[in-house]
Amino acid sequence: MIALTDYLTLAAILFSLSVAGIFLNRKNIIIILMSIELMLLSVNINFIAFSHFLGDLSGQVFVFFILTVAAAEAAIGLAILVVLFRNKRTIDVDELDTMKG
Amino acid sequence: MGFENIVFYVFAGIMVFSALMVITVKNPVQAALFLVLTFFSCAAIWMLLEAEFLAIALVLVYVGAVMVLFLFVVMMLDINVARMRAAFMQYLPIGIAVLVTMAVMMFMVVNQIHIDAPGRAAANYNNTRELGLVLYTVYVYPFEIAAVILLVAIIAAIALTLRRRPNTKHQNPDLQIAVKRDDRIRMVKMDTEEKK
Amino acid sequence: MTDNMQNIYLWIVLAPLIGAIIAGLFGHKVGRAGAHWVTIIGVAISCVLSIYVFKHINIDGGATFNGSIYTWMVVDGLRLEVGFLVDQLTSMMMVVVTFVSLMVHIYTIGYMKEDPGYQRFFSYISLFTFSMLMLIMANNFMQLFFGWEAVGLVSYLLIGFWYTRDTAIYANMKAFLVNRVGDFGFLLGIAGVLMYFGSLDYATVFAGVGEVNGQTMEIIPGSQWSVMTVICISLFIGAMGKSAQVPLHVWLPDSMEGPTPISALIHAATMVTAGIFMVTRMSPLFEFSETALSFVLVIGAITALFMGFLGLVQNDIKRVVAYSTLSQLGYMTVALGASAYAAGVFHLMTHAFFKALLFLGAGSVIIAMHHEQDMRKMGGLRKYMPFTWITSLVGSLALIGAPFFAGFYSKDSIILAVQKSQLAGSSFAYFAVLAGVFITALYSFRMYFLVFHGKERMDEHTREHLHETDKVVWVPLVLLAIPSVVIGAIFVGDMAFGDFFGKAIFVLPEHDVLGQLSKDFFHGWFSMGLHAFVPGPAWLAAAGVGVAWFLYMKRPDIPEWFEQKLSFVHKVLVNKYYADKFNEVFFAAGSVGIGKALWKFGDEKLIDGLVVNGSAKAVGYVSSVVRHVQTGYLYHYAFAMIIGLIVLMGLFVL
Amino acid sequence: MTATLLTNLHLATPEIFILSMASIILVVDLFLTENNRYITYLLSQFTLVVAFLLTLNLFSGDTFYIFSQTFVSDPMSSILKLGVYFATFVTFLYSKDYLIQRNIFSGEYFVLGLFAVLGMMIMISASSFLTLYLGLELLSLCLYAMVALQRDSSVASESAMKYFVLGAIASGMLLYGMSMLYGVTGSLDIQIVSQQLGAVTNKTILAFGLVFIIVGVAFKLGAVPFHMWVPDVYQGSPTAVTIFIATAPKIAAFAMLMRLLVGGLLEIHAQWQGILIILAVSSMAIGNIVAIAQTNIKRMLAYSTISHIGFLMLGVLSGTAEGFAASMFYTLTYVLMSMASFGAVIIMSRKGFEADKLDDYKGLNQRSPWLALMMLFIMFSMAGVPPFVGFWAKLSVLKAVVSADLLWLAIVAVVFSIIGAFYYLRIIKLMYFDKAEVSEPIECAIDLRWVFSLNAGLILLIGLMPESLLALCKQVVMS
Repeated sequence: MIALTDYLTLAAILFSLSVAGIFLNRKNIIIILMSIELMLLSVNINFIAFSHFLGDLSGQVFVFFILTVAAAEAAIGLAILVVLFRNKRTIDVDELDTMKG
Repeated sequence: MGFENIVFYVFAGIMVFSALMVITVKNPVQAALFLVLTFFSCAAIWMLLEAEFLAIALVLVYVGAVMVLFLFVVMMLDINVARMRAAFMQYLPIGIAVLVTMAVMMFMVVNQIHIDAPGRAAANYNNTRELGLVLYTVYVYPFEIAAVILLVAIIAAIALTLRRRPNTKHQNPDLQIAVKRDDRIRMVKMDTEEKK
Repeated sequence: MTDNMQNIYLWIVLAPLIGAIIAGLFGHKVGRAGAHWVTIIGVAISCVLSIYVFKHINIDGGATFNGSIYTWMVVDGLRLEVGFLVDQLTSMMMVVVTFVSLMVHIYTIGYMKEDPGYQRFFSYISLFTFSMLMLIMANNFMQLFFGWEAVGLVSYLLIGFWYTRDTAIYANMKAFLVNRVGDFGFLLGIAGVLMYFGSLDYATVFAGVGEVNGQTMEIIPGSQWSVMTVICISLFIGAMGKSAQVPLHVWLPDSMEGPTPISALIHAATMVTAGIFMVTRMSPLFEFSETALSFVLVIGAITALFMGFLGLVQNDIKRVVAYSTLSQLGYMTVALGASAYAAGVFHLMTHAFFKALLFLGAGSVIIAMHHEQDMRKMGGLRKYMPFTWITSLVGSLALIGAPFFAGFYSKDSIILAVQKSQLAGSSFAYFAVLAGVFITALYSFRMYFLVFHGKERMDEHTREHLHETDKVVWVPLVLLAIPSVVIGAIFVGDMAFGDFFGKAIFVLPEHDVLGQLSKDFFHGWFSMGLHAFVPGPAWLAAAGVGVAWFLYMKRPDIPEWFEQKLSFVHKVLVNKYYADKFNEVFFAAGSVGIGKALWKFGDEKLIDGLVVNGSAKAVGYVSSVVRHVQTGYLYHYAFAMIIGLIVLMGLFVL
Repeated sequence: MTATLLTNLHLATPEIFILSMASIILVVDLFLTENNRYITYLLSQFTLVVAFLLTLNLFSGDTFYIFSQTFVSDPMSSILKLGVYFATFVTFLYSKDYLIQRNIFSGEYFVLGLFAVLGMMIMISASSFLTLYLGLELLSLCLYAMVALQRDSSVASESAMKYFVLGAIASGMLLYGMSMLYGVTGSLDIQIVSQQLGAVTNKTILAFGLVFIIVGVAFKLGAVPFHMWVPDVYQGSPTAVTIFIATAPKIAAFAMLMRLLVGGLLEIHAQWQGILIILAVSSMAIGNIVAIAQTNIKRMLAYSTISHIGFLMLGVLSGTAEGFAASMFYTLTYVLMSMASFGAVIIMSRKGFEADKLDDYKGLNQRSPWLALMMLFIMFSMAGVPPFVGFWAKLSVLKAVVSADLLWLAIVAVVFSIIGAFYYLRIIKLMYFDKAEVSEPIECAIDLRWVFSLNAGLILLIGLMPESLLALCKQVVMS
């Protein structure tokens, strides 16, 4: 039997991986967007695990909405990415530094 | 309960591995495909948790739509893959440090959470039905908000990316139908000319 | 009767305000003459009524007034209101403020004659008078603070009046910044009062002293601080800013960039004494903290002595007067520290008259010299400007404390009081004020001789046009000269040694140095004057005048020579001819040297450069470094968030 | 079922109205040509006015829960919503000419703005983690898109990208925290969560979830170290969008702070107080110090926002009703000041010219004494000089902190506000004492002139009589 802790640990590992991914990728914004998807996925695992072990459906409902929002978020994120690429001809994170200080 | 354990650890292993690949591979197309793999294995784990509807939705929505969108953008933007990898190794140690610190800290806390596993649901338990029942009653207000969010996503995506290029060639049926004879033919009256 | 008096108080305050509003908002409609008439009439009404109030309360022994006029709002049971407390102390201050202000108003007609901002200027000085009256007549801390800020604000407006001058703007910013430090302390003090006394009303606060005295607070965990000391020192820091005590004095000399009438009104007679007034008003608090009193005493003593040194080496006529103001403010502060509040306020009053006189005299000289302020280019003006000369002489004599002049009585009372004081630091203070007498005489008469006597060092063109200034300029000088002579003798018996202030000033019996003096020493103004001729401070003053005469009239080469050749000291020792003069010259020239050194290193480098400009620079530097954390790189931003998360988790979870 | 679901539906009429109108405007806008686009603008303003009246009409002293406890209508939500409408209304007014001059006067700006308003209303009225999250996302998505709305500007798209990525990370963290709290309390309903907290024995897990939740809130507020997006986004966005981001969403973020920490987690106040102290002190420090080195006024105002956020948190962290009221007062008045300061930037700008350099303000007094005077009001108020409203705001939070026995924190706050006064006063110095580099007078439409004067006048007026607003804040927080 798999304990709740196992699911939560899996989610924690996934969360850490996504955080590391955001930090490590200095060249490609798309990978950062994918890391964000991973982060949301880990949250979803948490919710579903809790929902199952608590015997309460509201966690699953929350996940349902997170999935919806994540899809919308991805759409807008990619739209901004396209606009950015049209303006700068690059999606290199290193070159997004016109504003600083 | 050996089978359940096997399922969990196999899919959890695939999931962690593919997530790791997502953040380390060179090619964004490969990253997207590994992300798909992550989602698939995640869906399998959700099945174990008796969240069948969400598992299916994850595959349909994410793998079917969101990842396709990602791939589409990756393909559309002409990105130099080789140049993308520079400086990765340089920051790897810090990245690993962050990863390990976060994971250890989070593990130390989540390890304290214990809830006894509930029994398996009856064979005729319908996850989709149960979810649907609350979704359209108790959660009708969030449901409406989610609809608005999707609408905003549509508006934003169109507002940001739609370009009307004046020099593109396309048909306009409206104008084609509305055309009149006089628009196309010009009657010219002229005197007859003598043939020389 | 009370209603009647309340109306009078209201009119005293409102008359200058109305004048200011008319001159300020409708300046171009009423014209230049209209502007000065309306403001002068306003201030004159205020002055006459003040004198009436003074007579009513101080001479006829009428009832003091303490009541609120208008309740602004009530927040959490805390009443914020506008109210007046008019007692002996207030009425005296009212007379000083309105009288000096009236003189300055009249004088301004002549001084600003050609300035395009004429109406604006009159509006500002009337506004200032209003704010100052609100400050001194306040019966609660909130109004005190508002008045405090308002006089400050007008003062910045006026320092920067000639805002086309770069130096004026710099001086303005400096005054502003330094005063913020003071205000910070002041606000903390008021906050402390509110916290521990639960009220901002003077009467309530003073009544609650018994309960709060002895309580302690924990500012830095682990150490207990006496509440009274913390509150008093915080309040005094406010006073240090406003009354330009070391090390917050740096703004005052620079503020001389403003027009001269302002220097007279704000930076000599009234605003800078607000700190002195405030501490006197708070005497029921300060009396219960000997630590705070010692702090006040030492700060005052340092200011009194060392600012005098700096006065010795200035060449700008206004800056000399400015440093002398600093030094005299130091005297007043010393008096406060020694619990001789009455003597401090007495000096405040006499000083207001003779210092305004000196400033206006300097202004008169400046007008005659076509806005030349360098004393090295003056000399022999006595012949051309008789009124200015005589009145300046009177002012200088009053300043150095020549017997029977106003300054003598007030300054001597302070010196005697400090001598009697038992507080920590009082022996240093006694030395400082005594030495200060000599220094004061030296720099005052240095200025006097350089300006009015000796060779005429100005250029031909200026000399041809030299003549006495207009009547509007010298009449106020004469009017100010009269009190500068007589006011000390008239009031010394009552104010310094009598029960003039009644309940307005509170002194614990064990601190009551003035009370002791009045029993042991004081037998009327005349005998006090005569007493001066037994060895004492008056001799020091005379010595100062003598040295000044010798150095700057008889042998102007000596100071220069001394500066050039340090071996001079050696020669003097060898040469018997100089032996008689040795003490005099050595001391005098030595103090010039000390002054110079202090000016160069102490004031300019250390305080001005390091503390004032330095802290600004330090913040600027930190700012320019910290901003680089914002690299512009997305991954650094994300990293900052992640690190923030990890740190918070580390601190609060594990 | 239906009966319980749809009772008291009228409490949500403002939300329903805004949603309907936003959709209608979206469609109407399709049929408008460039020349009569102002109809979109007028309709949007009309929507806000009607919503204002609707909310005002619903105002009562009682608290109602509808939509199965996911929506709450209480006095605080009404007041904050009124604040949101007002801020948005003024923002639209300021922005109209600016947008026209830059060819981004499109229907999308107003439609997205209205949807963002809807998102804020949902956050303000949220009584469940779910609605709070959805409202937050609705607001954020609209804002991301609005920042990038000027499609040909590379700084705008850059800042939109940064905003988006960081915002998504923050909401990921917020969600993680919510999942933890859900796990230990078994509910998403904030009320039930707060009742269950006492029964939770393992405080570590609570603190763990709490940290993640605070990160999410702190990001939305812009508190250090989750503030990095603020300067870049403020600078990079078109000023019409900056002014929007800088005003109404702050009210919503405050509501989020109140709903989560006060409404839900007051039981573990001792734990979040410590976290908020760290955030508040570092915000005041970084905000005030770094602002000094700025040369771009939008960026400077961004850092000033960060420092004000630090102040705002002081009231909440004191943990008393008095403190919450003080913070609410601070939020509302800060929004008023922020609105006016960016309004001034908009007024100064012209076609083809952005007045975003500090040097552009040199000698403003000679060019337009009126504008300079109003700006003087704003800067004094931001610096906390009496009698302007900023003084009362600072005073009331400081009072709350002192009465919570955190005297040292109050002293630290005062020190930083004195450092902060420097850069506000520098603007005044630039305006009054420096020579103008250009002498042309500033042209300004008459409606803009009136609104701006009114805005700056309010800063003075509320400063002169703050007690009614203070009392109102206290009253609504108590209930």
